[in-house]
Amino acid sequence: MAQASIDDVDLVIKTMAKTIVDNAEYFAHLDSIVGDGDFGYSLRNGFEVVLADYDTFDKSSVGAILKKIGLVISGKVGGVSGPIWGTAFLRAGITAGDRTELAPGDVIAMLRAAISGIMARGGASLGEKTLLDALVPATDALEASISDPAMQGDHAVAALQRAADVATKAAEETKSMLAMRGRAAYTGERSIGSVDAGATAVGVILQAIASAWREKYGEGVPA
Amino acid sequence: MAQASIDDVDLVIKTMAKTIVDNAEYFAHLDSIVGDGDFGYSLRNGFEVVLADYDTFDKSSVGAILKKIGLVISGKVGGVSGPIWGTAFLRAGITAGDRTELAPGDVIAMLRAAISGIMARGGASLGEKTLLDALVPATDALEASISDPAMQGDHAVAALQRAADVATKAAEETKSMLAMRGRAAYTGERSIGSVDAGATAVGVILQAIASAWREKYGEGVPA
Amino acid sequence: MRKFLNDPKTFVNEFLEGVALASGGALKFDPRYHLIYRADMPDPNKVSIIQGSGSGHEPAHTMIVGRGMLDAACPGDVFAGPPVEFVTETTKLMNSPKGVLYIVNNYTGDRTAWEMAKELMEAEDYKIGYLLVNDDVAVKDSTWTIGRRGVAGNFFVIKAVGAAAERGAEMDELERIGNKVIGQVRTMGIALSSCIPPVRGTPLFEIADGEMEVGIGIHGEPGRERRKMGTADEIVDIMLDAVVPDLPFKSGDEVCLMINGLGGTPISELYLLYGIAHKKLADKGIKVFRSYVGEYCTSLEMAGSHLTLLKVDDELKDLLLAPADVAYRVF
Amino acid sequence: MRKFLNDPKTFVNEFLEGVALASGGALKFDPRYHLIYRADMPDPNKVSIIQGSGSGHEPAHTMIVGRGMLDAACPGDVFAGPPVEFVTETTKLMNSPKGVLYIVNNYTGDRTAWEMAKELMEAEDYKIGYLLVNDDVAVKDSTWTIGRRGVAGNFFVIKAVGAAAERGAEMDELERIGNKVIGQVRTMGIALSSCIPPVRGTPLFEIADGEMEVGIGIHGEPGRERRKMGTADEIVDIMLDAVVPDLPFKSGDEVCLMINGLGGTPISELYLLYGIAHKKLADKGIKVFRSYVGEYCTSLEMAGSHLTLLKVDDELKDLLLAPADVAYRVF
Ligand SMILES: Nc1ncnc2c1ncn2[C@@H]1O[C@H](COP(=O)(O)OP(=O)(O)O)[C@@H](O)[C@H]1O
Ligand SMILES: Nc1ncnc2c1ncn2[C@@H]1O[C@H](COP(=O)(O)OP(=O)(O)O)[C@@H](O)[C@H]1O
Ligand SMILES: [Mg+2]
Ligand SMILES: [Mg+2]
Ligand SMILES: [Mg+2]
Ligand SMILES: [Mg+2]
Repeated sequence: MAQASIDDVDLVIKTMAKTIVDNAEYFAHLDSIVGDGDFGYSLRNGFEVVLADYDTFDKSSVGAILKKIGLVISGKVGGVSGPIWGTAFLRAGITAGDRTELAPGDVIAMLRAAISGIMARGGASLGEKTLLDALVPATDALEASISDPAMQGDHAVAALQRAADVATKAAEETKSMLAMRGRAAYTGERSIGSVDAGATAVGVILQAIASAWREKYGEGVPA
Repeated sequence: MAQASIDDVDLVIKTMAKTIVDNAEYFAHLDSIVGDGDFGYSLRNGFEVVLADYDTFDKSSVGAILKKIGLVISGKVGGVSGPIWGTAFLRAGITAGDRTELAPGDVIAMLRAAISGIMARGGASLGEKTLLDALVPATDALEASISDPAMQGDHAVAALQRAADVATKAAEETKSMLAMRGRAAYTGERSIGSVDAGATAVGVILQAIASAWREKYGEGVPA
Repeated sequence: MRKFLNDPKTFVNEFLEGVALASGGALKFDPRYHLIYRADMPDPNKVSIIQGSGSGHEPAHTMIVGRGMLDAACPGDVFAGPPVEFVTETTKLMNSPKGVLYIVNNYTGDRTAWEMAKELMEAEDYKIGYLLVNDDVAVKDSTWTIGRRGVAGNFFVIKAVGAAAERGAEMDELERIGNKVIGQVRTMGIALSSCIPPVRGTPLFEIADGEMEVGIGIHGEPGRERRKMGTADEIVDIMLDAVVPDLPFKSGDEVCLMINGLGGTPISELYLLYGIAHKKLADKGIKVFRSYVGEYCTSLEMAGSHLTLLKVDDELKDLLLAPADVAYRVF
Repeated sequence: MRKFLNDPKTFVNEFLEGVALASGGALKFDPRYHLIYRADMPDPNKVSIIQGSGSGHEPAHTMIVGRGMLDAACPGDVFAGPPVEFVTETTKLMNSPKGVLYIVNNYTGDRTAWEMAKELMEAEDYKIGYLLVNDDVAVKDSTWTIGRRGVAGNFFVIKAVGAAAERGAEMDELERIGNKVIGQVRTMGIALSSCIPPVRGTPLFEIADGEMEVGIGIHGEPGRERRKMGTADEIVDIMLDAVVPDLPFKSGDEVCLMINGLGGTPISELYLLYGIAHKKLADKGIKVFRSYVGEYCTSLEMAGSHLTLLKVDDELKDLLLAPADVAYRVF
C-alpha cells in the first residue's frame, strides 16, 4: 500500500464536502423520520464553507488542513453535529500532526482518534443508533484490509471500497436499533424500524470517497 | 278562503323553528361558500329558544306572539340575521296587533310590513342577493293567489304551495346575482355562481310550512 | 377536529371563563351575555368603553379589557356580532354618568346590533357615544356595500380612546380622538390558509399550497383576489401599495407600523414582514414611531397577516404610550 | 409553502433584522452570529445573561432579549442549536467583570455547543456561569438519554434570573436562583398538528385529524404516544396527571400556571385550557399565584399546548413581578 499525499487528502475532503452538500435534503429527510429533520442542512452549512474556502486553507500539513476543517465545522454547524463532526476532524488533525504523507497505519490512528473524540463529546457508545454504528465497523474493516495480503492492491482501492460497503450495510442495520442519543432518542420504541441518519450519511460519504479513489487510482487487486 | 287562527299561527311558527333548527348546518354551509358560514347556526340560537319557550309565550293575540318572537330573535341571534329577522317579526306583530284571527289580506299586510322592516334595517333592495329576493316574490305570488278564483280552495293549501315554489325557484335564481349586502358582498364578482343562503332558507322554510299546512287541511283545489 | 374543545356550543363561554380566572380578580364574567368586564368599573368619573364583535378574533376584544383599554366586551358567537340583548345588558351594567362609548367594527351584523341597542338605550335616557372603525382598504367604499371593514386598526382606536378615558376625558373629546385615529389608520391583509370555526369543524374554505388570498377578511370571508403565492418582499409591496396611497401616507409622516398575525402564522414570520416593511417605508421617507408585531386581531388559526399604518402626531403618541393592563400580556 | 419567506436560508437573519428594527434602537443585530443584543449592554455592574437554542421557538429566545430578561440571544438555524462560534463571539461581546451566564436548554446539540464554548472561554479566563433547563416531564430521566428537555419553563428561569441580575446580583446568587426555578418547574405538552421547517417546506410529520401526540417535543420530535383526540377536559387531565405528581405539587402550594401555545393554536383555546386547569388545580388545593397564557415557546406553526407549573415562594414572586421590557409585547 502506498502513502497518501496532501493531494489525496484534498480529494477525500472535497469529495466528502460535495457529497454532503448534494445529499443535504436526503440526510435531512432521514433525520425527520424520528429526529427533527435538520441533520443534512446543518452539516451543509459547514461543508459549504469548507468547499468555498478550501483553496485558501493552510496546506502545509495534513494536521493543519484537518484542524482548520474541525474549526470551520464546529464554528458553523449547529445542532449536535457541529461539535461532534468538528471534534472528529480536530482529533484526526492532532493525530496527523505535521505529516505531509500518511501511511495506512496513520489513517487508522486518525480514524480511531476521531471515533474516541466523538464518543467523548457526545457520550455515545456502539449500538446506540448513531453514526458510530457505521464509522466503527468501517474503520475495523479498513484496518483488517491493511493487514490482509489479498487486499494489498495499489493505493488500497479495494480496501476502501470494502470499508464503504461495510458502512453501508452497518447503516442499514441501525434500522433494528433503539435510538439512545440525539433527538431521535425521545421517541423511544418508535425509533425502531428506520435507519439512523448519521450512520447512513457515513455510508454514503464513504461510497463517494471509494468511487473517487477508484477513478483516480484505477481498480485495485480484487479481494 | 278561511281565516287563520292562533292554532294555525302555532303550527306555522313551530314548523318554521323546527325547520331552522334541523337545517342549521345546511344553511351555514351555504353561507360558507362566499359568506362566513355562521348563518344557520346564528338563526338556530334564537329559534331553539323559540321552540323551547313557545308554550310559555303570551298567546292572547297574534301580535303578542310575533312581537315576543321578534324580541327573542333580536335578543339571541347575532350577526346580521338577529336584527333583520327580529325586525321582521316585530313589524309583522305590530301589523297583526291584537287580532286573534287573520284574514288572507291580513297575512299579506304582515308580510309586507316584515319586508319593509328588513329593508329599513339592512338597507337592501331587491336584486342584491339577500333573503328579500325569495321573500318578496313569494309574497307577491301569495297575494296574486288570493285574488285568483282558481286558487280559492279550502284554507289556501294550493296558494301556500305556490308561494313556496316561487320562493324556491327565486332562491335558485339568486345564483346569477352579485352579492351586495352582508359579508358575501366583500367577495364581489366571486359571489356569482352560488345561491344566497338567506334566500334559500326562505324557500326551505316556506316548503315546510306548505307541507305542514297540507297535512292539516288536506289537498287544496288544484290550480 | 384539531381544537382544544369540550363542546363547540360552549366554546365562547368556556374560554371567557378562562380569561376571568386568569385575571386574578381584575376581570369578571357573566356567561349570559358572553360578558367580560373590569371588576373596578363602572366609575362615575370615567366614560365606560365597550365593544363586541364576533368571537374568533382573540385577543380582540375580550382579552383587551382592562385599565386604559376596554371596560367590557360582549362578543357574539364565533364570527357573529352579538345579539342586541348582550349589548343592552352590558350597557346597563357599565353605565356611567359620563356615558358609555360603543366602539363598533363596520360590519352589517355588528352595526345593526349596536345601532339598535343605541336607540333602545337612548330611549331610556342613557348617554351613548359611538365610533365606527373601518380601516380595511381591501374593500372599496361604494354606495351599495356597507363600506370598509374594521380590522386590526381597531386596536389603536381602543388604545387612544382608552388612555384618554382613563384620564377623565368627556364623551365628545373621546369621540374626537377616536375619529381622529379612524381617519388616519389603514389596513390591508393577506391570508395563506383558511380557518376552522368550532361549530363547523372543517375549514371554511381552501387556499391551495402556492396560493394566497389578497384582501382577506377576518371572518374567513374570501378576499378580493386569489393570487400565486409571492415572496415576502412581493407581499409587503402588495400591502404597502394598497395602504400607503390610500390615506395617503407621505414622506415626513411618522407612523405606527403594525404587522398583525391572523392566528396561524409564527411570530418569526411577522417580524420578517416587519423588517421588510420598515425598510420600504424608510425608503419612502416615512418614519416608524413605534412597532406593533404580533397577534392583535386574528381569524382563529388562519395563517396570514395584516399590515396596518397609523399616522401619529404628538397627541396620539402620548396616548399610545400611556400605560395599560389587559389579559393579553407576557409577564 | 405556506410561509411569509424570501429564502429559507436567510429566514433567521431576516426575522432577526425585523426584531432589531422594531426595537427603536433598544436592540442591535449582528447577522454573522444570528445575534440580537441589548444596545445598552454589557454593563460592568451586571452579569450578562445569554441564550441560544434552535430558532423556530419564537418568541423564545430572540424576542425576550431586553431589560430584566436576556442580554443577548444567538440562536442556531431552525431547530438546530447554535454553532460554537456564535456562542464564543456573543460571550466576548457581552463580557462583563461580573461574568456571563449561559442559560442552556437540555438538548445534546445545545449542550455540546455551550459546553464547548464554556471550556474555550474559561481557558481564556472569562467568568462563565451555567444553568441547564430541563422541565419537560414527558421524557423520563434515564442513564442513557441526556434527560429531560428544556421547554416552556425556560421563560421562568430567565424571568427570575434576569430580574435578579438587573438588581446587581452576583453570579453564584443567579445560579442559585436559576437552579431553584429549575428545581420547581415542570411541563407537559400535547400537539394536534405538525409544523413546517422553512428549509424543508413540508410538514415534519403527520398527525391525522382525530389524533393527538402526547408528550410532544418543541422541534417536531414525535412525542411518546399517539392517542385518539380527547376533549379539552381529558387533555388537561393528561397534562396535570403528568406534571402534578412529578414534583410533586401539593395541596397548599402556590404556583404559576402557564398554558403555552405551540404556534398554531388560537389564544382562545389556550384560555379555555387555562380555565379548566385552574379549576382542577383549585380542586387539588393548589392555588394559582399568576397566570401565563399565550405563546412563550413555540414550534413554528404547530397546533398544541404545553402546561407548565412553577411552585413559587416570596422570593420568586417578587422576581416574577419585577418589571421587564422585551421585543415581545402588546403596547
Ligand atoms: N450523542 C451522540 N453521539 C454521536 N452521534 C450522535 C449523537 N446524537 C446524535 N448523533 C448522530 O447525529 C445525527 C443527528 O444529528 P443532528 O440532526 O445534527 O442532531 P440533533 O439530534 O441535534 O438534531 C444522528 O442521526 C446520529 O447519527
Ligand atoms: N343587509 C341585508 N339585508 C337583508 N338581508 C341580508 C343583508 N345582509 C345579509 N342578508 C341576508 O343574510 C344572510 C346572511 O346572514 P348572516 O350569516 O347571519 O349574516 P352575516 O353577513 O353577518 O354573516 C344572507 O344570505 C342574506 O340573505
Ligand atoms: Mg436532527
Ligand atoms: Mg354569515
Ligand atoms: Mg356572520
Ligand atoms: Mg436538531
